[in-house]
Order: sequence, then C-alpha cells, then structure tokens
Amino acid sequence: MSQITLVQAVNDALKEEMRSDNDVVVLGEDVGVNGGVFRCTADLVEEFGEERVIDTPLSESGIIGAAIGMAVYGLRPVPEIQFSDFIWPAFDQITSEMAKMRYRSGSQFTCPMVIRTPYGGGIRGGLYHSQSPEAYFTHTSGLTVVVPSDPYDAKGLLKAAIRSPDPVIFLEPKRIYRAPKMEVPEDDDYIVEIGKAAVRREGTDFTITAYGAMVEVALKACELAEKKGWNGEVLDLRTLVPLDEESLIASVTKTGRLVTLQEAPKFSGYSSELSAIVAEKAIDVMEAPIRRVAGFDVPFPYTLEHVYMPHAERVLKAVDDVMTF
Amino acid sequence: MSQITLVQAVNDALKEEMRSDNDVVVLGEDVGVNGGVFRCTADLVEEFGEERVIDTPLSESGIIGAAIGMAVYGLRPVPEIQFSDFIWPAFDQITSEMAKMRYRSGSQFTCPMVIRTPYGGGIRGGLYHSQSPEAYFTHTSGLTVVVPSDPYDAKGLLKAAIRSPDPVIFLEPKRIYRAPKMEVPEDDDYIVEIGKAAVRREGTDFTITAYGAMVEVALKACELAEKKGWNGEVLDLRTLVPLDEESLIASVTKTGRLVTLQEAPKFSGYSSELSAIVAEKAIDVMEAPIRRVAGFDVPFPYTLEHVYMPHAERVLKAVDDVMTF
Amino acid sequence: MSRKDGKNDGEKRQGGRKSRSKQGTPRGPGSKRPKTPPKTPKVERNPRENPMSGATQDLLQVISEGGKALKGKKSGLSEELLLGMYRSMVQTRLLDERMINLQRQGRIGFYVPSTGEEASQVGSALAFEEEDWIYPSYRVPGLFLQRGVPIERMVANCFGNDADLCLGRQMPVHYAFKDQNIVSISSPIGTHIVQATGTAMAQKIKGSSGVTAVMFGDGGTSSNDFHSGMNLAGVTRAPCVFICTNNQWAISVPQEKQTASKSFAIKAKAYGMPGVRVDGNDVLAVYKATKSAVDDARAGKGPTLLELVTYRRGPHSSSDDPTRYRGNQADEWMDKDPILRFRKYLENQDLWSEVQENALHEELKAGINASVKVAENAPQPALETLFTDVFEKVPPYLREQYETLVQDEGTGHEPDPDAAFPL
Amino acid sequence: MSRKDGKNDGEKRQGGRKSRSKQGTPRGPGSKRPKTPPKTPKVERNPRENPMSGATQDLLQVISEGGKALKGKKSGLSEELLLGMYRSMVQTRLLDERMINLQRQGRIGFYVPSTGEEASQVGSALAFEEEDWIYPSYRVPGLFLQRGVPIERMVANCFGNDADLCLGRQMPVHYAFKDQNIVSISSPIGTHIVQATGTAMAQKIKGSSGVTAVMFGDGGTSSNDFHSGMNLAGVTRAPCVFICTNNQWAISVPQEKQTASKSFAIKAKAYGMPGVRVDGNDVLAVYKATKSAVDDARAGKGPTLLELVTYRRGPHSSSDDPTRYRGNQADEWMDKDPILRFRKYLENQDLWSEVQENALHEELKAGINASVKVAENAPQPALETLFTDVFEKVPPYLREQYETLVQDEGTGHEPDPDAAFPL
Ligand SMILES: Cc1ncc(C[n+]2csc(CCOP(=O)(O)OP(=O)(O)O)c2C)c(N)n1
Ligand SMILES: Cc1ncc(C[n+]2csc(CCOP(=O)(O)OP(=O)(O)O)c2C)c(N)n1
Ligand SMILES: [Mg+2]
Ligand SMILES: [Mg+2]
Repeated sequence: MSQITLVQAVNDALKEEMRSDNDVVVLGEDVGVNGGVFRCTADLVEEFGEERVIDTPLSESGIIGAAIGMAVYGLRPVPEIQFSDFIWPAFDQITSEMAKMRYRSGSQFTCPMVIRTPYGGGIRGGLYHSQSPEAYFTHTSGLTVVVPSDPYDAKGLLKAAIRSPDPVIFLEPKRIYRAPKMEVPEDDDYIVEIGKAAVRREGTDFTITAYGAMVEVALKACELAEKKGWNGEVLDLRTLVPLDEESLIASVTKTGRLVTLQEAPKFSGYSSELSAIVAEKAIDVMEAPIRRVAGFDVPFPYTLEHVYMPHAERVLKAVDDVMTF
Repeated sequence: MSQITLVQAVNDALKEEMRSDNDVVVLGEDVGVNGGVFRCTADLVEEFGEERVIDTPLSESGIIGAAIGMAVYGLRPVPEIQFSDFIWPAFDQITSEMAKMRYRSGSQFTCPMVIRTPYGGGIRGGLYHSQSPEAYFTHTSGLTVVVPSDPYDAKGLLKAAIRSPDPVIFLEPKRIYRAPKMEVPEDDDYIVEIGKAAVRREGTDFTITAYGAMVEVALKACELAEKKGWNGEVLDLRTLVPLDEESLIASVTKTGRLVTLQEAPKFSGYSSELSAIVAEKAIDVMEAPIRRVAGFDVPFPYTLEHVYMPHAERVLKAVDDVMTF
Repeated sequence: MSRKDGKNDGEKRQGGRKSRSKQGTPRGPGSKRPKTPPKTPKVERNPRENPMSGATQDLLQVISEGGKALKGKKSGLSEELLLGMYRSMVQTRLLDERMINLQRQGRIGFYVPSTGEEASQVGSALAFEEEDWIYPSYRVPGLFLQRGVPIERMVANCFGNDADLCLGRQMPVHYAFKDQNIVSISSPIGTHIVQATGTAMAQKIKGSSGVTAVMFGDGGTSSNDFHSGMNLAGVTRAPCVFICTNNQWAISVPQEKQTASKSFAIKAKAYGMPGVRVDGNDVLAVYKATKSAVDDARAGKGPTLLELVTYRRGPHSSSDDPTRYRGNQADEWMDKDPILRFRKYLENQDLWSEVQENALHEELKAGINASVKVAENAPQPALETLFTDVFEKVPPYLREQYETLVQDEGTGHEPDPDAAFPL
Repeated sequence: MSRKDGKNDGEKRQGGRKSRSKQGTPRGPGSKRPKTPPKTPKVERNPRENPMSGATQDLLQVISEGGKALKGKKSGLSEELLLGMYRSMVQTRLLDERMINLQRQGRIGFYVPSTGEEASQVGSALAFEEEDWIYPSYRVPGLFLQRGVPIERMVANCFGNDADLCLGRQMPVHYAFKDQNIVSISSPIGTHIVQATGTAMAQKIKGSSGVTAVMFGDGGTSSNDFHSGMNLAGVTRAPCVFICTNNQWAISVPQEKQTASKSFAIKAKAYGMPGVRVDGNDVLAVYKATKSAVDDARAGKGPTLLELVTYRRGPHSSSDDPTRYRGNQADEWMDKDPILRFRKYLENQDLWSEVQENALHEELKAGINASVKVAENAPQPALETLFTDVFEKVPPYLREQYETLVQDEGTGHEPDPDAAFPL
C-alpha cells in the first residue's frame, strides 16, 4: 500500500494494466512526452514507447474513432479526452458507434475500451473546463459510466474498466485530482467491481446520493446535519450505469428521505433518474419529497463559480427541507 | 383553413416565414431541388432561390456551424438535419456554441435559429433512422426544445420558433408526418405559443404525459382504460424546455396518478425529469407510484420494432398498475 | 449564388430587402408585415466548371470504354480470376435487381442498389488478402460476393431474420461479416473512415502484416471523420487504403456542390499521402490501382487515397426518386455499363461467349432464388434478442425489462402494416 | 512508429507479445498473468522530415530577418500606419508580460501569452475594414488592440469583473467585442472556423460588402470544423479569409505530429481555394498577404487560406511548462523577435529612435497600469448574472432557482482559495 493522489492512482492503474497486457494502449492529445496536461499519463511513453502511448493530432473524433478501430481489431485502447468539455466532437463516435457496435453486429465486433476524461468544476475553469457531462452518456444504451470519488476507487475501478469486455466512460473528478492522498493497494489483482455503490456513511434519517467530487460535499453536509441531530447516510454511486439500484432502494427504504446531489445542471440530469426510480419503485416508503441539489440550469460561470457549485451548506438546506417536511 | 398533413404544415410554416422575413433561410442536405427527403422543404428553392435555400455538403457540423455564423450575423437560419440520428456530428456546435453564445458574450451575440429534424420510430428505419434524442438536448441549458404532435401545432409552433430570439430544437415526429390531415389556419399571424402544454383529453383518475407521436398512443390507452371505468387525462407537453410545469402539477394534483410516456429509452430519459419534478414538488398528492412507459434501454431494433415501440396496450398495463396500487 | 452589387450593408440599412428585426430583437407574434413582392428566383447550378464531368481521359484505365485492352496495359491476372470477377459483377447486378423487386413488392423493407458501380466494388475486392480488414460502405455488395461472403447471409440480412448475423437489428444492407474481416456497417456517413485508420494502426502495433481498407462515397469526403481519419493515417503512416467511390451524387447533391476541389483524389495532399484517380468503371484499372496501394501499405510505405470515378445510375435507395432532382441530364453516364465493358473485353480475349453468359445468369438466378426462399421462410429473431448484445452479459435492469415485456405481450399488439421506410 | 517485420498476425498467434484475451473475451479479475520482461522503449520523433522547420526562405516576406526592406518590396503604408502597427505590437508584448505577472501573483486566474507572435496578429488586423467580421483565436490580443478595442475592456475580462463585457462567465482571454465585430471566443478548438463561413455566407446573402476572417492555430487545422468550414466556403465561394497561425506547437504536439501534409497552406487544395505561406514574423508580409486575400474575398473571388509561420516562444498558457516536452531544441526560433525586426526596419527608414521607444514604453505601461488598477477594484458581476443571458428573458424556472439561491446564500460559504486552473 502507498499513499497516493487520484492522479497517481490513475497513472498506476494504467501502468499496471499496460505491463500485464500488451493490448492496452493509450492515445490522446499531449499524453506522450508531456504526460497529459494533468500528468495522468506521466512516464508512460518512456516505459512503453510511442507505439503504445500515442500523441494524436487535435481531433477528438479522431481519437475516439481510431480507438474504436483498435478495439474492434482486438486491442484495449484507453483514449484520453483532455477535458470532458471537449468530448463533443467525438460524441457521434461514442453514441452511434462505440455504444452500438456489439448490438448492431450481433456481437461479431465489440469495443472493449475506456474513455478517460477529467470532468467537473471547482478549478476556476469557467464555461468550458468545468462541465459535468454524465447525463449525456447515461442515457445512451450500451455505455457503462463510472465516476470514482477517491484514489482507492479510481485505481480499482479503472483497472476493472480496462478489463471490461465493453466500452466504459470513465469520468475523473479533476477538482480532487490532487486532494489528500490515500492508501491504495499495489497488488496487480486489486480491482473495484463495476456496478456496486458504496455506503460512505451509515445513517438512519436521510439518504444523500452523490458521486465524484460531490461525495466529500455530501459527507460534510452530514456533519452539519448531525449538529441538528439528524443522522444521514451517504451513498457513493461509483457506477452510474449500471446503477446499483438495490443499494439505492435499500437505503431509502431505511431512511424514507432522499436528497440527490450532483454538480451538473439539474434539469434532465442524472439525479432525475434516481428520483424517477424511487418514485416508481419505492414511493410508498418516502416520508418527504425528494430534493435535488444540483448545478443551476445555466452554463458554467467563471467568476461566480463558488456560488454555482453545490456546497455543504446548500445541501444542508435540502436536508432541512426533507427532515422538516 | 385547409386540411393538411404535418409535412405540409411544416412546409407552409417555412413558406410563410420566408415570405414575411427575408432573413429566414433554409439549409441542409437535399433541401433544395429535392425538397428534402421527407418533402418538408418542397418548392422552397423555386420560390426563394438558391441563396436562401441552400443544399449543403454532407456535414452536419458544417450545417449547424454555418447556421450559427449566419444567426450571429443577423439572419434567422432554419437548418434541417435529415434524420435526428445524424445530428451528433453537430452536437459540439449545438451544445458548446449555439446554446452558450448568448451567455458567454453577455448577449452581445445571439443565435436566433431553429434546427428542424425528424425523429422517432415506427417507420421501419432500424438503429439509425428511428431514435428519439430529446433528452440530450433538454439537459443543455440555453436550448428550447419543441415537439409538435399534430399538423396544427407543427405549423404554429414552428412559426413561433422561427420568431424566437433564441435557438430552438424542433423535433418532428416522422411517424405521423403523413398521418390523417387536419384543419390548420392559413393566417400569417397564427402561432402556437412556446412553453404551453395542451390537455388533449380531460380526465380525473390518472394523467398520462406524452409528446410527439406518443400523444396518439396515450389517447388510445385512455380509450382502453375507459372500458375499465377509468377516466384518464392526457397532457401533450408540446414544449419540453421550458416545461409547462404548472400544467403538469395541476394535472397530477387533480388525478393523483401519473404515467409518463416516451419512445426514447427509459434510463435517464426526459420523462425521468417529470417524475423528479413531481417527486420534488407534489409527492404528497400522489396516490400511486409514478410509472414510466418508454423504449427499452437498448439500441433501436429493425425487425422487432413493433415490439420495441410503446403501444396503447403497454400503456394500459401501466395505467392498471397505478389505478390498482 | 451571385454576389450582390449594391452597397447596401444588410445590418444597417432600413429599406431594401425586408428584414424582420435587428439581431436579437424578435417581432411580436401579432404585428403586421407588408406582403412580399413576387420575386424571380434563380435555381442554377454552382457556376464552377466541373472538372470531373464527362471525359474520363485523365483517369487510370486498363480497358478502353469499348472493351479493348489498352496499349501496353496488362491485367496480369489468370483466366480464372478474370472470370471470377466477371461472375461477381453479374451476381451483384442480379442480386440488385431481385432485391429492388422484393422491396417493390413489400417483401423486404429497404434496399440500396449499386447498378453501374460493379467494377469499383469487385475490382478493389480482389486486391485484398484474407488477413486484411475491410470497412465497407453500404453500396458495395459486389465486394462481399467477391470476397467470399455466402449470398444467403446477405439475403438473410435483407429480410432481418434470425439467420441474419446482425439479428435483424439493422436495416437491410447494413452487413457485418466477421469471418471475412468485414466490419459492421452503420448508417452515419464517414464514421468508419477513422475507425479504419485505428484498425490499421492496431495492425501495425500487433505486428500483423495485414492492411485495412475503407470505402466511402463522394459525399463521405465531407464528413468530419474523413478529415480525422485521413489526417491521423498520414501522420502515423498507418497501413490503410482509403477508397472513395465517386459516383457523382450524394442523394440529390451533385459532386460540384459537395466540394470545390479539383478532384477528390487531390484531397490527399492535405494529409501528405498520394491520391490516385481511377476509371471506376474499368474493373482492371480498379484492381491495379487498389493492388498497388495495398502493396504500398503492406510494405510500410503508408496510406493512399483512391478516387474511383463511376456513376450512380439508379436511385439513391429504394425510397428515392432521382427524377425529382436530376431529370435526364445524366444520359451520357447511364450508357457506361462496367459489366458490358468487361464482358466485351473478355470476349475480345476469347474468354467468354453468349452460351457461357446465359448459363451464368441461370445459375446465379437460381442461387439467389434459393436464398430468398430460405430467408423468407425463416423465423424472426427471438424476442430476447432485443436485449442481448447490448453488453456482453445482460445486466439485471435489462433482464427486468425483458421479463416485463414477456408478461405484457400477448395483448394482441401487431406490427403496423403501414410502417414503411421513406428514404 | 516503425512497422514490425515479423509475419506474426496479431489476432491469431498464441505466443509472441502478451495479449490478455481474444477480442471480446475478458480475463477474470483475479487470474494470474506472467510478469512482463523489461522492454526497451523508443521515444522518437515521427521520422518524416519536417518541411517547415528552420528556414523561412520559401515564405512570403517584405522585411528581411535583419530588418531591411527586401528588394522591390514596398509596404505601401503611411508612416502613421506603420508606427501604429509598431505601437500595437509593443502594447501586446507589454500587456502579455503584465498579465503573466498578475497570474503568477494570483491576481488573475489564467492567461495565454502570445510573445513572438505579435506580427501575425497586428499585420493581419490592419487588413480589415470596420464592416468586416472577425472570429479570433484566444492568442491574438494584438489584433484587438490594432482594431481599436479599448485595453480596459481586455483587462476587465481577465479579471472577470462586472465591467467585463462577458460578465465574468468565461476564463480570461475569451473575449467578445460586438462594437468591433469581433465574435465571442470559445475554448473548443475549431468550432469558430465554420461559423466564420456562415457569417461570410450571410454577408453575401444580405448584400453587405463586408468579409469575414477567422484565426486558428496549426492544431486547429485538425479539428472537424476546419474541414467543414473550409469545404463549405470553397463550394459557396463565401467571402472568408482563413488565417492559420502556425506557431509550430499545439501545447506539446509539434507540427509534424499534427499533420503529414507538406505545409498547412497546401490544405487549401482540398477545398479548391488558394493557399499562401507567409513569414508570420514579418508584419508587413502578413499585412500584404491578408490584404490581398481580403480584397479578393470582397471582390467576389472567394476564400483564401493563409498560413502565417511563426513560433510560440512562451508556454501554451500560464499553466503550461514547455520544458517538459521541448527542452532546448527551439533556440533558433527563440531568437526571431518580430518586434525587434520591425523596429530595425523602422529605424532603417529613419522612422523610429531610442527616445521614441522609451517614451512609447512609458506611455503604454502607464495605460496598462491604470487599467489594472481600475479592474482590480471593480466589483464582481452581480449574483443575478448567473441566470441572465441564458435566454433573452429569464424563464420562470430560472427565476425560481435564482430566488432560492438568494434565500440560501449568506450561509457563509466562500470561494475556495485553493481553486486554480491547472492548464
Ligand atoms: C451523418 C449522415 N448524414 C446524412 C445521412 C443521410 N444520407 C445517407 S446516404 C447520403 C448520401 C451519401 O452520398 P455518398 O457518400 O456520395 O455515397 P453514395 O450514396 O453516393 O454511395 C446521405 C446524405 C447519413 N446517413 N449520415
Ligand atoms: C476541441 C478541443 N480539444 C482540446 C482542447 C485543449 N487545447 C486547448 S489549446 C490546444 C492546442 C491548440 O493548438 P493550436 O491550434 O496550434 O493553437 P496555439 O495554442 O498554438 O495558438 C488544445 C489541445 C480544446 N481547447 N478544444
Ligand atoms: Mg456518391
Ligand atoms: Mg499552435
């Protein structure tokens, strides 16, 4: 075990998988000598050479399209999109091609690949370096969508994603890339299973769902709530698709109260699906409205970022709403 | 008033707006001499010339990107994307540029334009000529999303959209392009206001929300339900963003039961937002779980299309669930 | 489009052409506007000269348009291979005719004919080895036949039955044939071009001696992934052959509205690779050019762009009516039949006769008939195929949807008999 | 990357390089794998010769590298204009230095320097008329200054305060100046290229005599919308000037990994328009080439692609550390200072002196200082600006969000002092 950051966890996961499987290749803008603008691919080109760590031209559809061609042939590419805000030129490749290759060919051709991309706000990145795009992917059948919330998960989930037989969108919460270090196993066989949520804090009075950098905010909100005598449970979803529905239903069945938390704009966002599932399958256990804390339905601002980003005090307000309903 | 199809209604709306405003231009693949593959732009090039009815090269990002440049300069372009399944190469232009131009420039530059595109299944179009992409747009702040369900609305909403100061995604339900004709006003000033839902059938026992080609299915389901003695209300949303939340809440407050209906895959789909809003603002009036009838979470099939598409019998099943809860 | 002469600046003038509003200031719904004065519209072709129309002199050719071997040009192919190619071309034509027929009768839902483009498909197919990978367009049935795909598989796909390798999930002609390294066709234009580059890069990385080929149309060159695919292949020198079948139309859009470049082949210059223009109706020229590009790629010399100039004689698809947009101006090209041309060539070399021709038609028709009969009687894909192959394993939430479906069905809901594909 | 010689076909072989699994058959999480033998990696540059590096002989030039007027080349510009250009260039450099400084001190969040590229920005700016529209890149402050944008506006943007015309919604340097027809800059690379084509088409449609210009980098030529924008402009002959500032790097990616084409200018051939290579460090050559392209566009002769060859002497942005990827190999270009070159030229023509130089620096620095002082003391944009300008009118659901926010705030939540942009 060693104490590492999330960036290092990603880097370690890539190294381990590349060492044990020659089919794993990395490609993207500035991933080579520069080691990625966030340093996630640092030192890879030195160890694995330019054939497996490929600096590409500035074209996201090129990166993902080429990675699909590699995956279809039998490699396991791990393309990087420099910021998730810049993934849209590749969206046609992702949604029309990567997600549907297996289905449309009757499993004759498949796309085992992982798109890694940093996402989310809190780094003074303004409109185009801060967005949280998960909902665009969670609605696309055929995609697995994973969001780690700490170095331990980041490493274990990324390794599992690279070994997955199907395409994975791997969203890295860049705000906590260098947040406090954490003990992470060095065992090559260590993975975190895709599709399982984690209860980060057990509680009986209300449930907060969160993922990525928002998990920390949810935990902080629970601390604040504790002062009011309310005991919150935090469910870190970890995998958005396939959702660990069982854990979600189990938690709200216990608490009867739900606050969902996401950075992305609220309307038609991922958390709406959580509300919908609960309203469809467990409405009878709910003792209060389901409150959603999310980004506002506006583009991501620069100067007022700290107002835009959901914070613990805002979450507490929602907890108050459901507790005092 | 004349009896026309939805295709004709679109065509009429374009003609009227192009006659009364020289800034309105149409562009897209095959929109000129060919009149559009669905004939929505028939005869336009003959009347308005090639300068205002532009056959473009095969590039959706080119079509939308150029239209943005036109709108920013002061035109009111109405680009056509031949099938909504092919809109993804333009998604970067739509989500990063068109939707954010006004915000990021402090209203110095704006994008008054309407993207028209046929969507939806039921025409034996398989994987790539049948999809319903609304949820990808409803989550994007800055976009207005409109879906007419009959010729009357199609004409009135399209005219209103073209006059809107901001960008509109106008999704045309191609399955009912040539469905039974309808009386539609010929008055140049006739529009249907954006942002208002329509109650297509009044009822007291349960509410079905629908839009586009699904409205007809909802009505049919209500007929079937009537035989069981249940009196359903059908709310045709017409505008998905901005949602007519008031009408939604009013209807469920009256009925206490909600079935949402959409063609698109269920998970993280648009209807989830409706559930979430009701669960947030009106959970206390609900007398049963909120049931969602939607496409399955798989790519759109060809041969088994009739099994995939939501139909009245399947909706009735959901009605049954909420009525007998 | 012609430039206005007047000095009127659109944004500032008040009179002149009507403009509803200044940017960002919409007119209210009810306000009155003057009626438009009638306008004389001009519908005219882009005035640029079309450098590709008509003549084929500047194209690589091996057989003359009249079917003679051109001086100094040899096919270098055995009689068996030549006759095999001819066979594939005829089979393609007959399959086309039969499928369009079935579509007209409502027995299949959709079809894309390739009549007139048989040489470009079959000629290129022969240039590839078994280990090579192919990303085809939707208009190359002759390539599949020449490469050894059983015709029953193709017919099954058009019926979308349970013998279709794609399990009836895609519209007809969107094939995928893993056994022949023929990658799944999708409808979105151009996406496969950069995938081909990726596969070629993977071949290099894995140390295979295979190469990758990708086919697309003149319209496809405008797609984003033509650009990304060609550029990446240029930089990485991936063993990839880019084959543009320039049939001069993209549905209703003629090539001169598709691009202003002198040719499609010249676009190679933007990516640092050679571009070659070939008479796409000359099966031996197509073979020769493709073979040379494939050899280069295999030898590590990098990618090539080929432009095979031919003509889309039929409609874009079974849903298209070309008289709406091209009237009769296409006559000259309508007469250029690549099959007839090759047949004359074979006859001139004493390799073919009327008797053989008749026998071949008989045999091939019988084969197609048999496939159709089998396919039409085959069952639909099973209900559960709706949910399989989304992921390797069916996840719980899809299993739940399947189970609900099974419970719900049997309510008497039937396919809509009026559903028909409009394009 | 070099091609493997072995005949190993990656998909079929069993031994050789390790390959975890056959396609589609993943290994289970816990299974054992052999340890990798150490591998000798090669990190090498793309072996292709870089046709653009080093020499600038083949480029359009007016001033020699040493600052002499080249034989037979005249600027054709008045003394006033020449000195105005010099002023803008110096102002750009000083603004750069000051802004990078402020960023290092944490007083602004981010900056993009353009040191070494002043000639390309200022030279092109002078070629446009008031009525023309400009789609700039994020690296052309000199263009704004030369075109008359008040420097206070630019500084306000970098502070993201309420005097920023973009209301602090974008990161620094993402300007928009409607008064100067300078369209809003966004971060995604390339999207504005096709928008420029659209604006140029609109100018034609509206009968304006204006033209549109768009600036982008060498990296930008790989974007999808370089392709769509250039192609559409070619076909429609839109009055558009495409200006590629080839500063030889896209963050860490050198031009020879960006494309294999002989130059960037040659890419014009793919779209049927002329392409011109210009010494981008020669402000008069840049002016001349741009003016000629603008004149052509205005005269209805269609679009042009310009390649201005220069060099990114500094980091990509305030977050970048170029020593990580380019070490010291860049020396030769580091010495090519376009400002010094132009200054020598002016001195050679007796238009400039040391005294003037000093006075200019004094004056410009004072102006920048004054702007910084004002900007730093200006208030943040109002809370409600979070919700305005999403649509023309704030819709009810956004008003509701705003009202909830107002109620919620005052809880003592403060900006994260550690938030800093990492790129
Ligand atoms: C991205 C995308 N846009 C539009 C379409 C609709 N469409 C199908 S084929 C076609 C024309 C293609 O022309 P070309 O590439 O020349 O091929 P051809 O049909 O002539 O063989 C169009 C516009 C599509 N399938 N995909
Ligand atoms: C679509 C997109 N992908 C990636 C980025 C990240 N990025 C910002 S600038 C840049 C390099 C641009 O290089 P170039 O076009 O040569 O312009 P320069 O910075 O050299 O002026 C990259 C990759 C982006 N902004 N947009
Ligand atoms: Mg074509
Ligand atoms: Mg550059």
